[in-house]
Formats: sequence, structure tokens, C-alpha cells
Amino acid sequence: MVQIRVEYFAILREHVGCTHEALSTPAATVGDLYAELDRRHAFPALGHLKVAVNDEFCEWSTPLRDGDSVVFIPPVAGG
Amino acid sequence: MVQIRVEYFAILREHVGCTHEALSTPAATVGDLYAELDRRHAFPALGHLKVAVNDEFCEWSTPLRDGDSVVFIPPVAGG
Amino acid sequence: MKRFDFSRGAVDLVACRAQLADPAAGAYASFEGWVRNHNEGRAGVLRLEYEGYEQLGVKEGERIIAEALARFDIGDARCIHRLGELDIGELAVWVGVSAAHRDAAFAACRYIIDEVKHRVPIWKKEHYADGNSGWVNCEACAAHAHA
Amino acid sequence: MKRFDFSRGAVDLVACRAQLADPAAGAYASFEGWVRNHNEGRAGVLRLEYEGYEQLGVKEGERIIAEALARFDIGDARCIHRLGELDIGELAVWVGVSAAHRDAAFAACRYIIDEVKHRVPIWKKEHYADGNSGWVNCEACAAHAHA
Repeated sequence: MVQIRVEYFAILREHVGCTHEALSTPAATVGDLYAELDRRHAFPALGHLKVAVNDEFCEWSTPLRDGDSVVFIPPVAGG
Repeated sequence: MVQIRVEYFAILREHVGCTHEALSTPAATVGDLYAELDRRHAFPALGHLKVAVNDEFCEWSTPLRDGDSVVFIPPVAGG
Repeated sequence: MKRFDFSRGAVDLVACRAQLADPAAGAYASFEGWVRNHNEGRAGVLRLEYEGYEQLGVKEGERIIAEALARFDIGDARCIHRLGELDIGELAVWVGVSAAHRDAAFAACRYIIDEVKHRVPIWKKEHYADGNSGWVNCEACAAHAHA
Repeated sequence: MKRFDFSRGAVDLVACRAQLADPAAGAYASFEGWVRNHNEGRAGVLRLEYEGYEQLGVKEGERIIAEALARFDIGDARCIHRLGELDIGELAVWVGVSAAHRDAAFAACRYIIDEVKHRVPIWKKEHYADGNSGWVNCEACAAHAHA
């Protein structure tokens, strides 16, 4: 089990109803974490989702470590 | 003979030493006028010269009429 | 001085442009995104809301500016993106590039705005005259807005 | 309101940009030509002098703007060119274009500056640090400047 923090932005923030949550998880990778949280929150279908750990983009296969901060990034729409 | 006016800009103005001159000419076209004035002023070689009559670009074959205002246009360099 | 930044208030364009002043620069190209009253065929957009993942956004923005400086023969480049609520006509994003010549200035300016729109984590929520709202680029949201 | 004009004094960029404001416009592209301290490999440019054939220049400039409005899907476009003596760093020419989308805004802005540089009767005299001067684009002048 690792202690991590998940931050939510935009549609995910509105869907989950909070800006962040702290949790203990058995998930080995950020992909596993997404699957776990999707079961709990039933995330909306968002097309091509990216993910960041500790404020850098990363792969879905990135291993989770104690103290990591994770952000799931829906399709962006700046400009 | 027609009474016309010639205006000079930039390098031609500096070469001729005046901003304009009024003259009577037997020249039938603006091209003939250029040849006549070139004999008098010995214009510098300026590459592709354009010409305007009465503030519109025109052909070198354009006939001269009484009261016309003529401008010879050296290569431009705006911006 | 950050070359990419977010701003929660109005952008001072005079100051932004002045940062790019350079006696060797003969060309300055700039782009501004303005909040428009329509999007993707839908009229009646009343206002926008931009939300950004700022810690990652400023890093990705700086990477984009660094890429532009490496790829194009330019002197300097900057970009600022607004966050928060914006009304129609307000500036949402500004890009400025100075260079010796205009080819590079235009190319780099275009590169920066294209990459910022695709890569910087910013989300746009549109509020419509009919009372609906929706997160742009997000089908589920679009469906929700029309529900 | 003229869409192309000459100016003998400093250009008010805030006012220029404001003329293009449009609630349907999501994109604004602008270009500025600045007086730089070098040209065509020659350093030591101290200042410039622009001379224009104004009566024909404003007509040709308006034609260029009208062409841009016909060719590209833009809302509006303007251009102002300075005349007289300019120091290094000063604005020599400004082009602004507003449009619904950025493709058209960039393309029209580029079209206008390219056509203005090629077609509007404006001449540029450079003054160099060594005391020489010369009309740009004019071989005879260049020879004279180096004499």
C-alpha cells in the first residue's frame, strides 16, 4: 500500500466533487490507480486521457510511490 | 506639346535636386518622357522602375495628356 | 522572468510587448486569442471559464517556448494565458515573438500558439445564453450540456 | 476610417488594436516591423528615414487590405506605415487582423505585410555609424553609400 494524493481539474473536479483526495492504495501503477478510482467514481468517458505524477507527464505504466501526487488530464482546450 | 508635372521621390529627388518640376514636352508617352528627362538628368540605374500618372500605376506606353502628373517609382523598400 | 505564465487578471499588453524589445529585431509577430461569442457552430456563448493545472502548465509552456527558440531563428518569445472567468472580447491568450526577420517571427508565433493549445493543461468551460454550460473538447460534457 | 494609412508620428498601438475588436473574432494576429541596427549583413545602422509617395501609397495599401478581406475568412484588417526619421527600435509598420479562427488571421497578416513591402511606394534610407547613408534596394545608392 502507498499513500498518495490525487488532484482533480475541470470536468473531473466537477464529477468527483472535490479538488483533491488523499488515499492509501494497493495500485502498482498510475494505470492501476485510474482503474481503482474509476470503479469508485465512474469517471465520464473523456477520449484520450493523459496523466501526470508530481507535476510531470508520465506513462500509464509508471509505478506509484509513497507520497506521489497524481493528476488525470482530460483533453485540453486552451487558447 | 503638353504641359505636365513630374514629381520626384527618394533617390530620384536627391539626384535631380527638387521635389517636382513643371514642363512642356513633345513626349507622346510616359516612356518617351522618361527618355527625354534621362537625357537631361542622367538618372541613376535603378533596376525595375515603375511609373504612375495622376496617382495610379500605368504602363510605359500610356499617352501623355495636358495636365498629367507623372511619378517615376524606384524599387520600393517599405516595412 | 518566466517566458510562459498564467494570469488571473487582465494582461498588460504594453508591458508584454516591451519585454521583447531588441535593437537587433526587425520583426515582431504576435497572436491573441479572444473570447468569441460562438464556438464550433454554436452561437450564444456568453462567457468562458478557464481552469489550469498551473504547476505542470508553466513547465510545459516553458518547454514550448524553448522549442521555438531552438527551432526558429528568433530573438525572444513569450506567452501568457488567462485563467478564471472571461467575458466576450477579452484576451484569453497572448503570444509575442521578436526576430531579425519576419519568416522566423511568424513561424515561431504560430508554433507556440498551436503547441500551447494542444499541450498545456488548460480547460475551457463555455456558458451559453440558454443557461447550459459545457467543457470544450469533452464529448461527455457536451452531452451533459445538451441534456 | 482608412484601413491603410501613413503616420508621421508614433503609432498608438492600443487604439489600432481596439479598431479591430469584434465579438465574433476569436483570433487576432499582428505584425510589426521594427527599425533594427543591421541590414543585409551590414551592422552599424543608426537610424532610418522613410519617404512615401502618399497619394498613390494609400490607394495601393487599401487595395491590399481589400484583397486580404476577399481572399481570407477574416473580420477586419488594418495597416499603418511610418514616414520620416526613425530611431533603432521604433515601429516602422503595423499590421493587425481579426478573424473567427487563427489560420485566416495569420495568413492574411502575412499577405498584407508581404504585399505592402513589395507594392506600396515607400523608400528607406539607412544612416550608418561610419557617416554613410544609402537608399535600400537601390544598387546605385548602395554604390554611392560605399563610395
